Formats: sequence, structure tokens, C-alpha cells
Amino acid sequence: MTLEVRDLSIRFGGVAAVTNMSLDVNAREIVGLIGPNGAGKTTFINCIAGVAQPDTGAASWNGRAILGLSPADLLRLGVARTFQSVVSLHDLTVLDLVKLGAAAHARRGRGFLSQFFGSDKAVDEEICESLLAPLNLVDVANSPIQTLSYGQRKSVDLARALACEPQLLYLDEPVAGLTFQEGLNMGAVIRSVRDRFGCSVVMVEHKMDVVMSTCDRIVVMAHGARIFEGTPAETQKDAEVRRVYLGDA
Amino acid sequence: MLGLQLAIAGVATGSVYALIALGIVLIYKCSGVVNFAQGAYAMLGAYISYFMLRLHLPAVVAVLAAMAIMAVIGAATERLILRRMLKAQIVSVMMVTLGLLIFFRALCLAVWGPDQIAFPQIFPAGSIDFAGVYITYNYVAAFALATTLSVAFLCFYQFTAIGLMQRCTADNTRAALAIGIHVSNQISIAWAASAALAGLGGALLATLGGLSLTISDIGLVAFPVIVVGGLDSLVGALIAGFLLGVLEAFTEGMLTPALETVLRKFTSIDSVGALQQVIPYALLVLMLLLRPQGIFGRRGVERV
Amino acid sequence: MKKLTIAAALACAIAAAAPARAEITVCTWGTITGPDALVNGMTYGTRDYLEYLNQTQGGIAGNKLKVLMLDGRYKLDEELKIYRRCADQEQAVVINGWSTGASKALRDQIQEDGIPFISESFASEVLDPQKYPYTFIAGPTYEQQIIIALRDLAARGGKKVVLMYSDNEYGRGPVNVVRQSGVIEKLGLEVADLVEYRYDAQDVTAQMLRIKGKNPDLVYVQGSTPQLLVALRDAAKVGLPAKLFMGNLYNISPAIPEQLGAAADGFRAVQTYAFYGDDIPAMKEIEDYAKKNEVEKKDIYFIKGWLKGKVIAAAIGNAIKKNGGQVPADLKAFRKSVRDEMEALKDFDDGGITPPFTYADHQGSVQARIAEIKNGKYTPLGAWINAR
Amino acid sequence: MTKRSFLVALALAIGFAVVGFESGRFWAYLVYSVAIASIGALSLNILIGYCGQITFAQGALIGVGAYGAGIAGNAGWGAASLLVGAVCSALVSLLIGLPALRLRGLYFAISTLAAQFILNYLFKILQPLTNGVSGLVVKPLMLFGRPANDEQYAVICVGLLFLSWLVLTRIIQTNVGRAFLVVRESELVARGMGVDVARAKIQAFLLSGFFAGLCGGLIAFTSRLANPEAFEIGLSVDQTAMIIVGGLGSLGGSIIGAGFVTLLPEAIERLGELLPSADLISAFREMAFGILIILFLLLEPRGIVALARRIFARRGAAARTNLPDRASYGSGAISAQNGRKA
Repeated sequence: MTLEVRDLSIRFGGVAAVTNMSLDVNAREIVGLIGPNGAGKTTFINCIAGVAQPDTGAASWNGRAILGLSPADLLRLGVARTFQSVVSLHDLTVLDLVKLGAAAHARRGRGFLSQFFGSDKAVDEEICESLLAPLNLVDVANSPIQTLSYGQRKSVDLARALACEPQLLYLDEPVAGLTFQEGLNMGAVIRSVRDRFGCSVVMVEHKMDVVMSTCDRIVVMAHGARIFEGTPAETQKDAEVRRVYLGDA
Repeated sequence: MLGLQLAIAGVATGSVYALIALGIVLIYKCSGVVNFAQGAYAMLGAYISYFMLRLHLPAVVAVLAAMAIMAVIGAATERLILRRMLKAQIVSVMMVTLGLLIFFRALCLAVWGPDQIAFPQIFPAGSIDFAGVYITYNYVAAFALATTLSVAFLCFYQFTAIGLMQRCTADNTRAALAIGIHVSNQISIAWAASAALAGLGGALLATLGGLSLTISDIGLVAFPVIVVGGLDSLVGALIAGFLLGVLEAFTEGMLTPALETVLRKFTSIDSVGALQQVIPYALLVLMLLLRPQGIFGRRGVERV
Repeated sequence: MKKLTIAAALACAIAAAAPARAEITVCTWGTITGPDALVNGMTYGTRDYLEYLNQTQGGIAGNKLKVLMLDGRYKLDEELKIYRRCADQEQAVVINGWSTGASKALRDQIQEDGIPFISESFASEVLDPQKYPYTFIAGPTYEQQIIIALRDLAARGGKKVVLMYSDNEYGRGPVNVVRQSGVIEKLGLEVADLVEYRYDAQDVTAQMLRIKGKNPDLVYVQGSTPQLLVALRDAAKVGLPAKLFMGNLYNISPAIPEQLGAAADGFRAVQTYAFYGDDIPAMKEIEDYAKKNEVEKKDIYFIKGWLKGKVIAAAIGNAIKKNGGQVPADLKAFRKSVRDEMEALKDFDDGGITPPFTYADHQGSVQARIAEIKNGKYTPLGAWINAR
Repeated sequence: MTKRSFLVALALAIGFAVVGFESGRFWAYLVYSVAIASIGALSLNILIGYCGQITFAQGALIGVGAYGAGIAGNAGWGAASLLVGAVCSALVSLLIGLPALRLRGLYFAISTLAAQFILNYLFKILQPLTNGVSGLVVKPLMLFGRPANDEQYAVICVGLLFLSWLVLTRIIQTNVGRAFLVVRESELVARGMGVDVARAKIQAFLLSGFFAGLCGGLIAFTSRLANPEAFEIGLSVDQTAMIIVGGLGSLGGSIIGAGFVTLLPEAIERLGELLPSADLISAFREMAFGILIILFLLLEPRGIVALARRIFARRGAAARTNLPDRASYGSGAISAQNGRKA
């Protein structure tokens, strides 16, 4: 149950966004990917999430090459992601979005005819219990997403990603835009999700306090490359990291 | 001979297409709005010119006055309506311009009635017989006026301070704001300019084919022009306008008779109908699939 | 809930606006706005004649007429709606409709409803007294008009004819009927070319060049006035004289000489009614009417409308007379009676608009003559001839 | 769909069917005109309102359905010809939609404009199939051995509208429909969520085309004539106006919008007839239509449905979820984000 990324590089026009980036993630591990703006973190995630196609490099999940697979293929392999900016999905309710997420997973997805003729009641209850309750979303299960707060929308996105029972979860700035308290809560939620679902997590994040308190291991990127890797405590102590990143902040 | 005659007719109508398309592209570049009401501006311009000419104003003054009024109407549309729709969905913005088209048509219908009206001849009647090719003064005048104005406009756009600000706004709104350009004024100017251009186009169309509500159809005819030329290219609109005018004339004058001869021989179909109006659209689809940015447009426009 | 409220509000608006029922209602719809509005005198004329009766004689046999003029805008759905309104809501005794399309779409319905219906269309497809006993037209069909023109050409020793027509039903239909009937060959003529143009074309230069290449003796244009304006203008442009062209009834419009000037001189058209301003008894009535009212369209189409008004009034008057001077209480019987009386009109004198006619064939006068534009005015050439 | 909304819809359907059947031919005509337009608007709303694919070819697509059903009907297929028309339209709609797999937004919309013109041209040209500009005279639908009359059509059309509404309401509550909504908001996000964007679009075009064809078939049978002039760009504009006035992304709104756009001109005309000498009432009616579209887009871009919802929400604010609080909470969070970035 490991993710292995080797020497991944991607250029946009003349700009090297990511250069020879490597990353390993073990089972049930939460890895934080940090770095200043423009360090290439999201681009890197996009590459291994099937959105962007890297120029060189290799990546495998449980020994299977994953570069070039579409997000749908990745979901079937148990790799899910959340999004940095939450689009306001106007008319969808929380349950709708979560069900759509579940559809990517073979066991949870239901056939069209059973959806068309059947009642959703049982499914709704199950989703509420297993996914929405841990994320404090049961109260708003039937609300349109546009009526939710920013923080709640981030939780919904997370619930949607969890609905297809991922074994590897990419979180793209899960805390960005949240208030301090919401951020801390989200950190706790992420840890409990890991414990509950037993998945590995790669999270890209700016907010140091949340990263430090949530992650098992931290990888620091700058100018498209890895400059440091270690535990949160080590990261905070490292002079180079402080110079390029913490000093900037 | 036939070919030359057709080419001349095509260039004359093509020059009007170019004027209309120029306006659509200008508005699109500056404000991102696809203006279906451009045909309505042409129609209004024609009716207002007619009104001015009936006041016995000299033709030049009348048309200039009509263009000025059109500029005001164009800017007013932008200020009163489009400005409030900055955050609206594309379909809403398209629909609002269609609403304008319907409104202006109805307005002209109420004021000037449904009948076709004889447009006062502002150019001398008759034609030059040039070795069997008839060139009417109308054609010459329409072509000369449309081309001069388009080129003058392009120069203005390229070489003056306002033109520079216009281009800057069209290129990158945020950057324009950042360097202190009053962007919303620039957008109004763009609308005013394109409404005025369309107004002139309408007046020219009325001299070529009489004054009626159908002038507003030119707005839809112009869409293949802007797509073929490139939605964001003014020069493209100009060239594609001429191209399509000529293409239409040749379709009507040569392709249609030839096709009909064949069809009548082998099928029960007598006529291919208004083929000249469909060919530009067929070309448009082809263009969109092969080179969506048009001949002169820049890459990277909306495409998955 | 909202849906109900809105529906109720609209229903109220419509119901409130629905006026009280008059005793005798006549409906006439036309193209008040919309394409071909140039010839909408046909609708105004009918309304104005019936209003004239209301003003001078208190209606028909002492019964005031309610005349409803509606705008179908040459749109099928609009016309279908208006028909239902006239037939059902307004309880019209006679309906005067407009387009060929609507007349065709409604032709079975009209017979079922048993409402006398005068179509403005001259299409032969709606004219069949056996199959469509309630449908009438007022004049020679388009086909008959074309044949008159062709006969004239043959008489003058011409040979090659180009048929030019708009790309709609009005254009294509009659031309096809004439071509299939074999009349052209019988007259020893030859179709040099068929040229179609868009009905809202603004420029037909290319078509004119095509015609010029064929060097015909006659170009018959099956079009309406706006198209003739474009055609004659572009013909002059490429050096084809107006004399070469001939059109039907819908091309007798003062707009043609007015807008084209000398370029229109020599153009000929088939004339089936008297001109506006001719010295005939009907014109006296119109002048009388015009003293107190505004006449919207002063052209031959208004005259046609006036004629239809006379036909409708005569049929209604006879029906009332048959019923002992009373308006029949049963609308269905009244409609049937009006239809019968319309068909029974014999040697009907319409005040000189046409020679006296009999309406048994549901066509009325099929007399026509050819009119030519001379010095900016339509001038009849020769006497009325029978189109049949 | 809750049980309540189902019952309300059923009651409304029965109510309108009764109005159509009992109030004379003119009202029957209005009822079925609105019902037919509503089916078209439902179909268009699926495509534009739910899946975000802007199309201007709706008019021609309805035409395809009308010709398909008309030809089948004249060949003696009876009521099944409605299905034929619907399938024809669905296939043509798919064809029109294929460029949507490559083009997006504006560019796709312009390509549908081309489709509208080309199809309308084909109606006029394919004489052997469509009877060209003369229009195809359609034999009436036979009911109990007699041609169906206006009252019967009113019942049939309202019934079909109810069925269409039911089917579409169910479909948008499956993952197929949910995928449409996500595709509308962002194709990128949709893809990231594992939604097959191409498949969703194709499904939307097929579904929308099917109901557009049903609408066309009903037009053919009720008007007894399928002619090209009835399926021009103006019909596309009217249909788009319906869904915008009613509410993009709301099925109930499509029906309200269709009623509004179909009945408003008649209402204005009747009011205008009360005025003396209103020969040009059509001009004013068109003007009102144009102004109405503009006003709706400016003041209530989400249509009558949103307006109604707002009114109801205000009335029942205490009982319902406290939306305003949530909204301010959300915006507070966003401003906090901006503060951090600054």
C-alpha cells in the first residue's frame, strides 16, 4: 500500500513547474506537502491525480503505474482527491454530491434503473451515518451546497472524495480559506478520517499550524523541487526551510 | 465576365458584412459579450439615417448624425444593461442581446410600420458599363465608404492613445485597471464605436437594398464572418467579411445554377434554395472543428 | 402555487378582455405587421366595408356587425390560434383568413366546423367546392394568373420564358402546378430556366445575371411587391429592361413605380380588380367612407378587401332575408345558410371592382387583364379576359 | 421528488386537462399550446439549465421531431409516430452535440446556430421527404375512429407533459442528472470527481433531443402542417426565453416560463384591443416581450421560480432553515481568506 513517485518533471512553455520530484507515501501515513506560493505543489498533485501529464518521471500506486490514467481510472484504483477551490455547485445538495462521488466506486454505485425507480432513503441514511456524521454534515444533508459556509463546502468535498472509499487521498489545501478554529477542526477530522478509513493521505497546505499538528511527515518544496523532508518537529528546526518558507510567511 | 460581375457584387455586400463583424469583434474583445443585437443597430442606424434624410439634411450630415445617435444608443445599452450583467452566465448575456434585438425591431415596427420603404438615393443612380460588367455607383460608394471607415478605424485603434487604451483593455482587463485605465469607460467607448459602425453599415445596406426590418438579419449573417476571421481579430473580421461576400455571390451566381442543373436531371428536386446563406455556416462549423480560433485569431481561446 | 396564481392572473386578463358578444360577428385576419404587410389592404378593405355598412345602414338588415380584425403576422401558430378564437370564442359567422399555409392546415377543420371561410390565398390546393364546401377564394388562382401571362406571351409570338419564384409555398406551389399541367408546352413555349430566390432577399443581382445568360422573352415573377422591388432594381443594374418582367396581382402596388421611378416603366402585371381611384361605383363608397375615416392603404388590395366585404355582406343579407328578416338563432344554421347564399350569388354586381360574377365555383370573378406601368402609373392594356 | 410535489403536479395536470376539455376550443388550444411548449422547454432546460450546453438549434430540433412524426403518421403509424419523431430528434441532437466534446461555451453555441440554419435549410430542400416549403400536411391522429379534436389534444398533451416532467424529474435525481449539474459548473472538477464528461454530455443531448422531438411531433399533429417557417431561429429564441423567464435549472420553472411566454402575448393583445385603434398591437406585444426578457435577466436572472422561492422563504423564514445567517457566515470565511492573502 504505497505510493512511489520518481523524478517527476513538468514544464509549461519555458517554465519548469516541477523538476525531478520524488515522493513516497506509506500505508496509513499523512504526508504534508508544503512550500511557498508557486513551488509547484498543486501542479505536482495534478500530475499524480491524472489532471496534468508530466513530461518525464514515473509514479506507481501499489506497484501499478498511474501516470496517464484519468481521474476516473484512479478512483477505481482507490485514489481520490479534493479540490483547492470549491466551486459552488448550485443546485446539488450535499447528499447529491456525495452520491455522485460514490458512483465512482463499484460497490457503492447503483444501477440507473434502480435509481430511477427506487427510493434513495436507505442509501441516504447509510451515507449520513458513515460519511456525513463524522464530518458534522448531517444537519445540512439536504441543503443545496451553495447555501453552506466555505468550511462546510470543504467538508462536503472531503465527504464526496471519501464516498468512493479511497485508500489514497490527495487533499489540495483543505484548510485554506477557513477560520482558525475551523482549520484546527479540519485537521482533527483528517486524522480521524485516516484512522477510520485506514487510508494514506497527501495534503498540500499553507497553514503551518494545521500541517504541523496533522501530518506524520512533511515534504517541503521550493521552485519545483524537494528541498527537505522530515517530521514536523525536524521541519520547524531546519534552517533552510525557515529561510525559504517560514521566513517568507 | 460573370465571375467579375459577381465578385464586384460580392465585394460590395462583403464590405458591409465587414463593418458589422468589426463591431461584433470589437465588443467581444473589450467586454466578452457576443452581441446578437448588432443587426438591430444596423437596422436602427438605417431608419435613423432615413429620418435625418427626410429632414432634408445633406446626406453626409444625415449619416454622420445617425452614426452619432447610434454611438449614444450603443453606449447607453452597455451602461444600462450589459454593465449590470457582468457576473451573469454566458447564456443570459446572449439572451439579453437577443432581447435587445427583439425590442429594437418592435420599436422600428411601431414607429416606421411594417412596409419596406424607399430609401433616398444618397449616391447617384445608374452604373458604369465596364466592358459588359456593370458597376453601380452604389456598389462603388458602399465599398469605398465601408473600407475607408474600417481602415480608418483600425488605424485609430492602432495608433492613438484611446486606441491603445482600448487594446490594453481588450488584452487584459486587470492589467488595464492596474495601470490606471478607466476600464468601464473604455468598454462604453467600444460599444459606442461598434454601434456607430453598424449604423453606417445599415445605412449602406438600405441604399443597396431598400429599407426594411429585414436589415436586422445581417447580425446573424455576420456570425460566420467573425468565426472564420477569428473572434478576437479585427483584421480577420474585415478580411473574412469580404471573403464571405464574394463566396456568397459566387454560390448564388455560379454554384447554384450548376447544382440545380444536375439535380433537375437526376432528382425531383428543382432548386437548392438559399444555398448561399448556408454555405457560410457550413464553413463556420468546419472552421470551429479544425481551427476554432479562426484564420487570424489567437490560440488558446475557449476550447476543452 | 405560484403557477396557479400566474395562470389565474393571465386567465383573468384574457377573460376580462374578451368582449361581450355582438349579434353578427365577422372575423378577418391578415398580416397587419410581419412579412407581406405591404398587401394588407386586403384585410383593411374588408373591415372597412363592413364598418361602412355599420355607419351608413346600421349594419345588415338593421343588425349591427361586429368586425374583428386580427394580426396573424404570417405565422402559422398565430393564425391557428386566431382561427379558434374566431370560430369558438367570438362565434364568428364568416371568417376571412390569410395565408396558404393556414388555409391548408385548417381546411378539414373548416368543413367540420361548417364556417364560411374566405382565404386570401389564391392557391388551388384549398379551392375545391366538392371537397371543401366552406372554403372560398376571391379571384383567379395564381396558376390561372400565370397562364394568362403565358397566353399573352404566346400571342405576341414569344417563346422562351423564365419562371422566377420565392422559396416559399406561395412561390413554389403554383409554379409547380403550372409546369406539371403541361400548359406551357401546349402553348408552344419553353421554360428556359427556373430561378428561385429568398422571399426576403435584399439582392438578386446574381439571379439576374443568370437570367440574362438565358436571354428569355419573358420573366414571370411569382413574388410579392417587396421582391419585385428588389428584382426590378437589380434587373436594371445588369441591363435587363422592366419590360421583360411580368408579375401577378401582388405586384400592382404604387410602391413599385414610386420607389423605382423610370426603372419600373414597362413592367406588367396581371390585374384582377379595379385600381384604387378608378371611376367605378364602389370607389364612390370608398370616398364616402374616407370622409369620416382614415383609409390605411390606398391600393388595389384595399379594393380587393372591399370586394370581399361586399360578398360577405350580400351573403349574410340574403341569409337573413331567407329567414324572414330575422337573424337565425342557431349559429350553425346561420353559418350554413350564409355559405349556401354565398355559393348562390349570381351575376353579383360588386360596384365595378370586377365584371359581375357568379360564386358557384367558390372563386368568383376570374376575369383579368394585363396592366403595364407607363410613366409611373399602372395602365390597363386591353379589356377583361376570362382566365379559365 | 417528494410525494407532495408529485401530488401537486398531478392535481395541476388534472386541473389543466379539465380546463382544456371543458372550456371550449380556444382554451383547449391555449392549454395544449402551453403543454407542448412546456415539453420543449423541459427538454431545453435539461441541456442548457442542467448540463450547461448552450444551444440555439432547439427550433430546428423540434422541427426534426415534427417531420419525423408527420412522415411516420402519414405512413399509418398512429400514436407510435410520436415516438418516431422523438427518436429522430434524439439522434440529430446527438449529432449537433458532438462538437460539444471539443468546443465549449460560446464557440459551441455558435456551432449550434449553424446547425439551426443548416437544418432549416434542409427542411426546405429535401422536397421528397419534407414536401419542401409547402409544408407537410399531416394526417390527424385518430381517436376512437375519429380525428382527434382540440379538446382531446388538450388532454393528451397535458398527460404527456406530466409524464415528461415525471421522467425528467426522476432522471435528474439519479447520478446521470447529478453528473449534468457538475459538468455545468466545471468540466475540470467533474473530471476530477471521476465523472465521464463526454458521456454526460452525450446523455444530455440524447435526452433533450428526445423530448424536443416529442414536442415537435405534437406540434405536427395538432397544427396538421409541418412547415419550415415554423421551425426557424425565432422558435429557438422563444424556447430559450421560456427557460430563462421560468428559471434555468428548474423543471417546474420551464413549465411556468412556457406558460408565461405563450400566454403573455395573447393577454397583451386582449388588453390592447380595449384601446381604440390598436392596429399595431403586435409591435407593442413584441416590444413587451423584448423588455420582459431583458428585465428578467437583469432583475431576476434565476427566473420566476427563484422569485417565488424568495417570496415563500421570506414568508416562512422562521420555520425554515436560516439561510441568511449561513450566507453571511460563508462570506465571512471568504473575507478572512482575502485578509490572509493580502
